[in-house]
Amino acid sequence: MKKSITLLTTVILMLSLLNNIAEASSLIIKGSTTVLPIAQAVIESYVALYPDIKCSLSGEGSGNGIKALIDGTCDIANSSRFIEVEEAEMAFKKGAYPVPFGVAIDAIIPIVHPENPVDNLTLEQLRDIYIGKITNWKEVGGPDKGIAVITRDTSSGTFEIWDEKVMKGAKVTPRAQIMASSGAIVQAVSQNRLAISYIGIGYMNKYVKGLKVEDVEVTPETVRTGEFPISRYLFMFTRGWPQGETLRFINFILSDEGQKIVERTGFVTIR
Amino acid sequence: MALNARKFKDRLLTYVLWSSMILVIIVLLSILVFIVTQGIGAISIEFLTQPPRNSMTEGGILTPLIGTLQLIIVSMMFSLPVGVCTAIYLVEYAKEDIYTTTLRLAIRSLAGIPSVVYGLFGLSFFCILLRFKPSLLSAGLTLGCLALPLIVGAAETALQAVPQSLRDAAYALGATKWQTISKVVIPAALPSVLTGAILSVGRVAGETAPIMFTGAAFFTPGIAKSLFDEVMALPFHVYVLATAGTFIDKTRPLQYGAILVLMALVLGITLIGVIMRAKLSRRDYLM
Amino acid sequence: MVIDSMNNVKIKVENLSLYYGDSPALKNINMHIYNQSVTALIGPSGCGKSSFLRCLNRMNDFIPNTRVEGNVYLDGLNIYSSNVELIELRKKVGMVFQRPNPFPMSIYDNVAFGPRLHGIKDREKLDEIVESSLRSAALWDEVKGILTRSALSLSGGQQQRLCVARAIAVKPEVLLMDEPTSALDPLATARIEQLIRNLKKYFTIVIVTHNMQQAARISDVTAFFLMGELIEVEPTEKIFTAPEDQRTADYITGRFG
Amino acid sequence: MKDLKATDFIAKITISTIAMIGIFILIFILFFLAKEGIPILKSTTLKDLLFGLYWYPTYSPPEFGMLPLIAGSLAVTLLSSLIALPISILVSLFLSEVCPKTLRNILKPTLEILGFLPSVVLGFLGMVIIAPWLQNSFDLLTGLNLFNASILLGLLIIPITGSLADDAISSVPTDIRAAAFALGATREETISKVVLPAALPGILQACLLGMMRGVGETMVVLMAAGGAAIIPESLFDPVRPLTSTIAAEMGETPVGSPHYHALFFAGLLLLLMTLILNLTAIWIEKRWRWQWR
Repeated sequence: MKKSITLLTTVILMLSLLNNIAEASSLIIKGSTTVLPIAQAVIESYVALYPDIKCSLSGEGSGNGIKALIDGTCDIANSSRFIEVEEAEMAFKKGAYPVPFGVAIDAIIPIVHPENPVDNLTLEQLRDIYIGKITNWKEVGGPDKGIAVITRDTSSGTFEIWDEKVMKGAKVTPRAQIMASSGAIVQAVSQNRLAISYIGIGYMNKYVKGLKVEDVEVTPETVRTGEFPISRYLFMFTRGWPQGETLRFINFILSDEGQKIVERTGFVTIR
Repeated sequence: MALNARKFKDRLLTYVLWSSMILVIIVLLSILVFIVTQGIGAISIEFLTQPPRNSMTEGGILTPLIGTLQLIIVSMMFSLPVGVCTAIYLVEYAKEDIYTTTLRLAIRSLAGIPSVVYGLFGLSFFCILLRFKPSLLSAGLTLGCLALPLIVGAAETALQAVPQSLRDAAYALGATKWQTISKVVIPAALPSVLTGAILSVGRVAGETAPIMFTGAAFFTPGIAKSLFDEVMALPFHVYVLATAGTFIDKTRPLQYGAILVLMALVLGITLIGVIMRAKLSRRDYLM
Repeated sequence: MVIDSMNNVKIKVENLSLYYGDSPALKNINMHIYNQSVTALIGPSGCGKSSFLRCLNRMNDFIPNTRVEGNVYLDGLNIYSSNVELIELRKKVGMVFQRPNPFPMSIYDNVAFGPRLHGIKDREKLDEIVESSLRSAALWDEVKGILTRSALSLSGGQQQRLCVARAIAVKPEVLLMDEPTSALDPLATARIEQLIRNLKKYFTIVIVTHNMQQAARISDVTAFFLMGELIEVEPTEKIFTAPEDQRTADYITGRFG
Repeated sequence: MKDLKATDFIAKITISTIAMIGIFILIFILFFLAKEGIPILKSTTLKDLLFGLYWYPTYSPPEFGMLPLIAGSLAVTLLSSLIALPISILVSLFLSEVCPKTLRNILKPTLEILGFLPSVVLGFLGMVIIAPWLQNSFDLLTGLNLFNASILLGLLIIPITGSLADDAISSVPTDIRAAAFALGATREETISKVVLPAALPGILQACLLGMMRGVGETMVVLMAAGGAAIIPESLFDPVRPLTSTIAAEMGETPVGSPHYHALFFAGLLLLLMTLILNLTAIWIEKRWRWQWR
């Protein structure tokens, strides 16, 4: 028994040592869960390029990320929204000047089950479905069946943009099912013929059907031109103008190579 | 008389009891079989020795697996000594006073606290107040608190099983109390204590809720190198794969593989504990 | 007491063998047990006397891997034949165990348990049975005011008498007692022994005891078991004064056991 | 000699001090939940908090009505108990009364080991297997609902309660069963009239501990209960118990915000619920468990 514990400890210590040969410079990235997949994919390629760098990435929401940036506990804050005035003021007070870098554009697409005949909804219809005024698919041109409304938890960045562009402050019906992540939403909608929900463009796949909004189909162009109404920029904020490791990372994500990764993760590139 | 009715009820109950057990076993075993059959295809050397890659659609589970082992070690470093000392206190030193009663009650209450509440406690105490941040240390200590009552319980039972005659014999030879405890009682109880510890490792390895906000990371590119790094953990990784996966068809095999490894880890550890316990109870190691 | 009359036989045991797995616990026992008498089974521990007792109401049926060969006739009916109803058999053959084992319920419910099982629901009738059983067990005067109290609150000796009352409440014909006084103090033992002497007027009693004085005091017939064999069965006076087998003599005089 | 005495004394002090950590952890948990939970009362009243029907923690102005969450927790616990506790008791009766010894030596440890099944695994099964099946066979709006989560929770509870209840039933002395059999009772009568009543306090305790697990379980309800903050009106309504609310929202809630405090308050409620169940179980043990000699 003792032996096996000792053995285990040794193995783990050795594994740790392997990774610890060179004391690496570090990069701490925090913030929006929406930006997580982008950041994660970019970090992977980045670390492959510069193996001596030590990166940590976590997602606790845009607000927490910016707060951490202001407190100086991270180098880059991912955010799915622009910094708010109060946050900026607080940052100035602490002598930190948050610098925004738009790294990608996120578009939120209403989705339904692929077998659902409905193709297009207006912003008003979406809103009525989500406040619980429309509860049957036949009211929007579908079958005579109830609508299973699925929403993201209210603290998510995805919800923020939905709230801002679709709900316009109206409250989502409490009967809506709240999912903690976009992956969960894709799975729920792909399994439920009656469901409607919304996800970031990065999560679109063949298991769900994206709807046109106000007759505009979501494409990188309609998103970049702003024709598609439910979209937003995704930012990385740095504390002051980036330097050293942070600068190198920001340059990497904004480079063609970085933007290719953005595209691969399913978001819309900034150019 | 109603003899036939009585016999009928008797037979009926027997059937009901048999079928309830069979039902439970079938359901639980079919879960196991389902996961093994779904997950076995994903298991390979690469799967166990590669970190997740490409937004977790490729690669393996090395990072979360190591992370879970690190969490187990940190939690045991805390809960094993504290738990065993508490048990020694309760069995060897405690007088039946209000303090002991309170301590017992506290341990019993800790055992019933929901794991997510441990998570809240860990967040506010370790991460924020002690400034450990969400990290291996915070998450490990939180799990350690969760494991503490389990270890105290196991160690207490183990120490109580050491016959009084052994202690008396040591005292009769002129040993002090501490000598008796450290040289006689603890060695005699050690196998059972370790068994209890192994079972609590099984519990710790499978927990997700306590570490969600105390140190489990969605993704880290490498293994945690210091106590203050965030770690990936296998159960949380399973949760992430299940709910945050962008490409279902690509993550699903990895998902089943990760679940299989998690289950094999947890149930394997538990199985070892149960087998050890069975062996101990059969052998009169104390007499 | 006429014990040599053949038509007074209550239980006839014929070529009875009992196996636990492959090892025999009882070897080819032949014995008569007489009506309204006390038969004591003695012998060193592990000799098979308790196993034998449990064969008489088929309690061994519950122990897995046991096998019984031979026959036991109760009133001429083989209790091991397939058409014998276990429940009916147990009603006729009651049992008192080594340690007092009252059910964790009230004194009244303990005694009424058996009658209720066998279909008596009428409250007055139950009251009557409970009272008469407790009287027969010499416990009534001590508990008549506290019938609703938990049986576990009684003293050990009282509990054992309660178990006797519980056994006789179903009006059995035979009463098996498996070392009923081994867990009791001398005073309580004396009371149980007195009780047994009184009860034999109504029941056929078979008692296992490790205490030879007790066998001598209360039994009419004594059977000596050794290593699964019945060595000798004789009227008690004879076995204690002039045993036929040397091993019996050795045991009784305390050379072993 | 003096050295030995000193060592002895130091050991005693050290061990006594370390032993206090257990109490401290409990006090700390209570203290920190209260410290972080109570400040929510600055933002809303206790009445609105406990009986408010709407949980909109991130709107402005936010609403912190926890009644749907509390109802969700209670509904899931009760339904899963309804499913699992009878089965658990039957299973424990099987193990202690009917099961052949050799089979029992396999089944009892198996049951215990299955009690360690990570709940995140069960939650996953609820998402990918039970949910689509429920939805298709009952033509529901969603398969992620109260019923789904309750089945899974039931699967978690059965090994726990089953094994604990078996301990309670097995501790009823065999000679009591023998006495009942000797009076001519059938096995069913022995079980229902003697064994069950005698083991009742222990069984009740096992049930309470199983329910406690149900109240506090997080991952299963997070993944399979649907997560709509409504008071369920049917078996197939989605629910959002306290545990899953905390787990889903805490990660993205700014530290120190009213929402943060509200989630700690939810934790406090959970803690109180489980403490009550636990203390009841302890009380039953102290007060009602038969002292078999």
